[in-house]
Amino acid sequence: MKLDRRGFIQFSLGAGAGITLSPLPWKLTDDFSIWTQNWPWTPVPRTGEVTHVNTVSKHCGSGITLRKVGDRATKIEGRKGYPVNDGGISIQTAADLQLLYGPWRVPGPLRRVGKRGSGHWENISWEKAIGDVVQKLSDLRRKGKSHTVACILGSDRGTVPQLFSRFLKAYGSPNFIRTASCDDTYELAMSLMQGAAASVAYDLEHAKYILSFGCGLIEGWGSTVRVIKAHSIWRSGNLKERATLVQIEPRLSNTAAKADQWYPINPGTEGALALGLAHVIIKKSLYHTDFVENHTFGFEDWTDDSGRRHIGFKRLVLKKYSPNAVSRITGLSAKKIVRLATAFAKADRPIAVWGRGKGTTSGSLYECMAVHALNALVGNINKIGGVSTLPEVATETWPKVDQDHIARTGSGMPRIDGAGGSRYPFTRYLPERWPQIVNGHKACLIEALLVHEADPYYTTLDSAAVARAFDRIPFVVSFSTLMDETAYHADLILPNPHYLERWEDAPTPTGLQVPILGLVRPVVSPQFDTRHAGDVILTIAKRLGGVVGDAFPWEDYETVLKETIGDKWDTLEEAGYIEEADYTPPVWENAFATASGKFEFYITAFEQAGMKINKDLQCLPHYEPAQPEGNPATYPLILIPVELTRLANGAVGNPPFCMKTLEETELKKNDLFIEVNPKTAAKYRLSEGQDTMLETPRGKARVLVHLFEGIMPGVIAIPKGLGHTAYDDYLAGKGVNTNSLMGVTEDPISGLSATWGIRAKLTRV
Amino acid sequence: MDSALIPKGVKRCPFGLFLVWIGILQIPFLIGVIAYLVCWGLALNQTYLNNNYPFGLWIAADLGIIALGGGAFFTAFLRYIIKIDELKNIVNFATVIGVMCYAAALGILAVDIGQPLRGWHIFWHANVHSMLTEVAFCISCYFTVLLIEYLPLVLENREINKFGFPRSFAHHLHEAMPAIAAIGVFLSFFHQGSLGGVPSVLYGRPFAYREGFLVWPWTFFLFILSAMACGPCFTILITRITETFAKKQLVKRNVIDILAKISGWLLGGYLVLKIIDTISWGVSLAPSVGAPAGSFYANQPYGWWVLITEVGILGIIPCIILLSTRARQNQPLLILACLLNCAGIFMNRWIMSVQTLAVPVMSFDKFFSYHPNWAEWASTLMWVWLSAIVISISYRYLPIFPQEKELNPL
Amino acid sequence: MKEEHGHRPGKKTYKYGMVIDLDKCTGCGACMVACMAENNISFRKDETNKLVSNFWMRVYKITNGRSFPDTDVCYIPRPCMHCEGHGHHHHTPCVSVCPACATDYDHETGIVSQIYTRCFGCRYCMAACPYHARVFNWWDPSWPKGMEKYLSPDVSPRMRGVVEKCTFCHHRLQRARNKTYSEGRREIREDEYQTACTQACPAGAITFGDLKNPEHKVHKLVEEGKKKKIAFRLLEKLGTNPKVYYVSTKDWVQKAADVYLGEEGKPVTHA
Amino acid sequence: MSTTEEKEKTVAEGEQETAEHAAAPEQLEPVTWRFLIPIVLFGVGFVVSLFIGWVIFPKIIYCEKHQPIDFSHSVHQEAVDEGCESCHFFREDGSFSGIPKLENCAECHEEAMGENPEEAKLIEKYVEPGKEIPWLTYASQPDCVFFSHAAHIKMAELECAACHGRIGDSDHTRPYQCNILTGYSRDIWGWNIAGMGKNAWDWMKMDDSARMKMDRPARMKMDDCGDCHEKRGTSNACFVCHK
Repeated sequence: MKLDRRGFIQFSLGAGAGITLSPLPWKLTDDFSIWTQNWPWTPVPRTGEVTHVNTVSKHCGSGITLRKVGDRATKIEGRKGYPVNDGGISIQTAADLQLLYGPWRVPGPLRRVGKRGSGHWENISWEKAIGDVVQKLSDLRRKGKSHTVACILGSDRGTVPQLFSRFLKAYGSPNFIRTASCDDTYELAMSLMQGAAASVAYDLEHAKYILSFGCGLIEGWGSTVRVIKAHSIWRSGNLKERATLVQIEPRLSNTAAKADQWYPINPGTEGALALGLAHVIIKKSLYHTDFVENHTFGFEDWTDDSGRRHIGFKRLVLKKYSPNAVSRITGLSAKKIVRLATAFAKADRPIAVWGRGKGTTSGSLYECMAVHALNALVGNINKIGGVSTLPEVATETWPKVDQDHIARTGSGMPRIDGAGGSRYPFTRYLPERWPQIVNGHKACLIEALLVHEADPYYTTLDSAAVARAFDRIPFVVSFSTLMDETAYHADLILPNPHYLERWEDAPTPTGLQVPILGLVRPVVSPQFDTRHAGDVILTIAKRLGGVVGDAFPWEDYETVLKETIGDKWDTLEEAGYIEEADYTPPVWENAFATASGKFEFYITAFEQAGMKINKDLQCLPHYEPAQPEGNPATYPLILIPVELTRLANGAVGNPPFCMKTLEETELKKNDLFIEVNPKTAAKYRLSEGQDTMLETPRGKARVLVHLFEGIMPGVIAIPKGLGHTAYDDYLAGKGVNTNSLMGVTEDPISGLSATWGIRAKLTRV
Repeated sequence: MDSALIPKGVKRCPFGLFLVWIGILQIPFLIGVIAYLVCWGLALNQTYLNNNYPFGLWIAADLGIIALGGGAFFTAFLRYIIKIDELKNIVNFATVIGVMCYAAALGILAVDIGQPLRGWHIFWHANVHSMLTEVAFCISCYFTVLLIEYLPLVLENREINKFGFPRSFAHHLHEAMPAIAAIGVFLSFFHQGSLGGVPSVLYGRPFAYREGFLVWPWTFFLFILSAMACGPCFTILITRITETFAKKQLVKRNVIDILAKISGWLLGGYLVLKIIDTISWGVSLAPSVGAPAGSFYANQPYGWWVLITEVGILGIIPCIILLSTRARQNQPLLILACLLNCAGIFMNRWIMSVQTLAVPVMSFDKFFSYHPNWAEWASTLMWVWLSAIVISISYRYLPIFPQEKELNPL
Repeated sequence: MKEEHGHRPGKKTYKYGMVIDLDKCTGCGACMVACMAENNISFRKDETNKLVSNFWMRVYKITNGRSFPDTDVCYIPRPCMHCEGHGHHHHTPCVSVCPACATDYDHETGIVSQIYTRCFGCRYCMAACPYHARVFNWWDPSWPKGMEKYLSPDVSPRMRGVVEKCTFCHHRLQRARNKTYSEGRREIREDEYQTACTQACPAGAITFGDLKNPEHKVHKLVEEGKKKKIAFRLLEKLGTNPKVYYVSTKDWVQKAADVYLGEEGKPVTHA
Repeated sequence: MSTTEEKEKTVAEGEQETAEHAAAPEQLEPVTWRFLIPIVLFGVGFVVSLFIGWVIFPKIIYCEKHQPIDFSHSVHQEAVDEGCESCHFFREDGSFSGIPKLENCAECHEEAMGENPEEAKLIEKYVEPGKEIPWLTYASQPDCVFFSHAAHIKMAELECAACHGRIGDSDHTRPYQCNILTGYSRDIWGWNIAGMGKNAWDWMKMDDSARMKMDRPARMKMDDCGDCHEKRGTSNACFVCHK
């Protein structure tokens, strides 16, 4: 026995010695070490050949360079030398690959099964999907209800939107709707005051004194990168050379923070301030005499052919908008108003810019005109560092549509949003108005709705009304690339490829003074079973046949694009863009296509359009207090929706990376923060991070309080872009959609939404 | 039924009762085990640690425990090197306590690091400039030393001692003990100091940063001293607790008194230096980085009270008690002093690790408060329960208290 | 200590650094996203707790602490400072403390590295860094289905339980080296090595290059900024000796750079 | 216990033991072989474990795979004129293409050029269906490693064979061995299971020409890179080889 024990010990000693002298323990240790350093569940990205391809971002019209490894896109970078952004990139575009590869893509044609909005879909073939649409549309057309078909798009510029509007024309419906933006008002203002049929363009790069009426220049007004680059120009050179940025806004936004002077004024009184400044400028006769005397109409009082006296802009302003009067409205001291006006008028290359926030809301026409009048006073129209109309690179025009009877009658019918009618003859689209009208009628006004590159279900004011309106539309088709709210509540989704997977033209970005045509081209192989919206429209038209089919002589979208660009195509395809750098806006002599042939302070077009004008006032830029909805007694505070640079609030949801960059004072778990001035907070016994119920006449929501000295007492700010219900829980269910708290305040003259805020109350919960 | 294992001539509670007692200790212990598994399995997001507080309860506890465990090396030092013979009556127990403290320290580190399986990189790819490396090496070495010191006690168990080999081995170990103790003492002096260095080399953290002597910041020496000051108190404390549970006296009061007295003197010395250190920091170092000392105590819960409590209530008061013979003789007061002293050390270690990180350094840094969550508490306290179990078993089966027979004749 | 590595006489060395113009920075956040996209940085459904979320480049929003309407806000982008650690013991704060040599200061480039497979997550380096430039992987990084497709092979994805930080896009330096070497050059041109954030910044507020090279923009900007007294570094007084400079004409911002109590004894605060 | 006791014990045990071995009559000179027992036992244990450690263990820790196609480098070497770089070329950006893609092969092998069955396999299994060949990369490093061929070939002007051995002259693809624990190619650890020997540290001392004679590649662990960098006075900062 004992021997065995000893024997065993001796044996194991030997074994031990042997093992130690063998590689086993040492190698195992090493392998174990390696094993603990590379866990199998940590992804190892595949390597491959690196290539760079150029295209254009659909978000901000910036040129981008895609870095590819093999067939995978691994990074989006700003394209060096591209006229809009020269290497810079906007935060949303930088994160776009997350949308390209993300689980929020619509994988292929989907047909709704079960209740609408229940999120139950069946995959169907493109054949079937398009079949459904054609079926529906041909039925309607046969029944003579073609005018009950509507399209909602994010833009009306470029070939694809043009295909949609052409389709409606040939099919027989007037209802092409563009989602809201400051362009709505600007196009109107420009056409009325300058007789131009385009939106505005600002030569920000050369401006030296920028007076911004609530423009979120830094937040992403117009083309994000381009404006930020302009800002850097203002900040370059020695302190004397630097340009001055003045921000007028009740809240310390990014733009206000970057501004040299920030003048917080009562929200919604921008128009009054503009006129107040005009008063000072005129009174001190600091205005550009040459321009005002020779190239404007309605500055001085005048008599019309019938001998009736009309008051001019000068008298109106001098009479009604003295610094003291304006000071009472805006809350800005008369002294400051005078100082500001003088600085602005005396500055070399001053410019007054308008368009609240990122310019995603329309706003009051008179306010816009009042601000534009300032530009006229300093005579910077069509000048370097001044204002001009948005120029486009000329492209081939398409053959005229020859409509048949149905088409003619159909497109002759009144629009469902009431735009262009007797009441609002100059307004082209009323994107915020159609839901009320649809809800207001017993009859079903929209039988079929096609939505492309827009998310009206999410972005339209007064979400409750919008939801109801959608419920009353029997057939909703979405062309969305991503599963956004509208797609989620559609009956059929015909997914468009992501812009990195498709061809398209990118016209001059909003607000740019140089004509630029960018080329969006497929740089990634299609990730899903998608089809280009342009091709889908062509197919639908052809399948409908008749005049509708004849209106589309091209066999596919690429042909449309090539033929539209025409002989410029080769240059465009080769360079990726066309820039007419030497373009200069027309000189004053032939700049204005108004009745008077001049810049009109007094709008003559109204009477010509047969609008009932009982007072001169209606034809002149003036201030009409737009009281926010709600009773001050029950709703003591004023809620203003604000737009954040890092939070996309348009048709495309915020990608995860951008969500990650939100401050901890903007979002906490699933609750958003509203900004409240400590004084206001003290009044309502609210503390930082307080759980609060925010209530407006239109709705209520649970929010958290963030005490911020940068917001005017009595005013509270809520960020736009949250409260998504579709997409994915990287975005959905976080915060509230401001549109669910807001109503529509109609601008009396344009019918557009002039909503800038709403009354609200806060109660602790 | 386990009477055969129980040392000759001493009385122990019935085996059943003993089992119940161990059983009770098992419950919190197992909760701790669960906490460990959770942290290892689901990663450290299961704690309240974050990027502002990379160190939390765990590191603070580590520093504290090692200081308390200092009793082992210091008693050994007095017993074997200074040759204070009475201390042989408590040195065994001090060793047992030391073993558990160091086991806990290592065990806690094992859950604190993000990739425990790579923990050995600290030895394999050691960076000699890092205080942590120094600590890791010394702790693990000293832990082995403690085990060696503990081993003879185990071998002296009645049953084991029957075998020839263990007996002789234990015998030889006893002879070697002074040498071993010497090594242990050397190691301890070092790592107790290095622990002081851990926060104080962080010159990005002006609250903890200290200049010093050669490569060692002043806190290096403060930590050694404080460990020597509180170690004995902790030994006394545990001894008295054991006595309470054992319902009998195990160590003669004079032995305890010696420890208490020494501890008192050291604590006094420590406090003097600590106060000098704090003042010099307050008048020179803090202002030199542009921040008045006050700004470091501007955020609750880390206000001035922290400093007052640490130095005053938990420092000076126990010091006075321990130094005055009459107060020291008064048992309740002695216990109180020991309690305060140990608490003081723990607080000091928490301040040096956690408050150091709590104090915002960049002017626009937000202050965030930190408190440990259940997983951190459970996993840390687990070692208390485990220690209780080990001590109970050791006390029951091993001849730890030489004076027990004499004090409690059967 | 790895610090001494590459510290060889007679070898051309660089000192890469950054100048960030806070007058130009608009706080748009493009740098943060560009950085995340470039460096395979993970993200989770809820990223609102900034204490556990993973930023290499973080833009701080700070206010001057004055009340309405005198409030002012400034944005401070904060990459890793790649401290030279002058003054005290000539050690980069975080490098000297790492017990496993998982991070080092490359004397040839001035870049502080971080080796994820060596790091075992003791977080001592995070405690050492006063800029919060180092972040810990509290979770195992994971990407929604399909999204691994955009991961770049140039940056190794991290695992749970390790520390990571801005590397000045070191892989871009490697890329540049590849190019120069294959063209038989040794010198890397200024434009060949630029970080992702520098490239992305729409404001052109970030300038990157070799601080030692008088030809490089960064060098000029620093000189000029020092002359005008508008250039500064964060926590200058600690002697960490960062290689990221800031430029601002705003007085309160310059003050905020150091441990300082602002107007009315109120500290400038994180808005 | 004293040592004398020990001896007595041993003897006692010895006797007892022989008693059990009843078949032994010559009890007179018992000591002659008994002292061998411990040595023998020790030896047995020693040998057995050596065998396990050196022979069996390597078989277990590495599994063997074969390349999809038995490729002959030597044949191709003759066919091309730019040596290795004809197929393993540098891209414009200085990055290294590594193992050729199918398209490279297809350039010549659109149709069969000879009767070789392997070529036939290539064409009908990969070229025709246009399926990439799943080559097993002998020298692939962990993801945390950054290796620049440009730096080593273009700048340091090392021969391919300096690290890859004479693979260029091989007529057949050798079996690929994969570590079951780490999943890495055996070439990383080196073919000497002890991680030593000719292919490991020796190769550092060899001049390039000698190194090129090696039929098997050199060991490719971090230390090897480190040594070579040290030797050539190249930086050994972490980020030189890590990403």
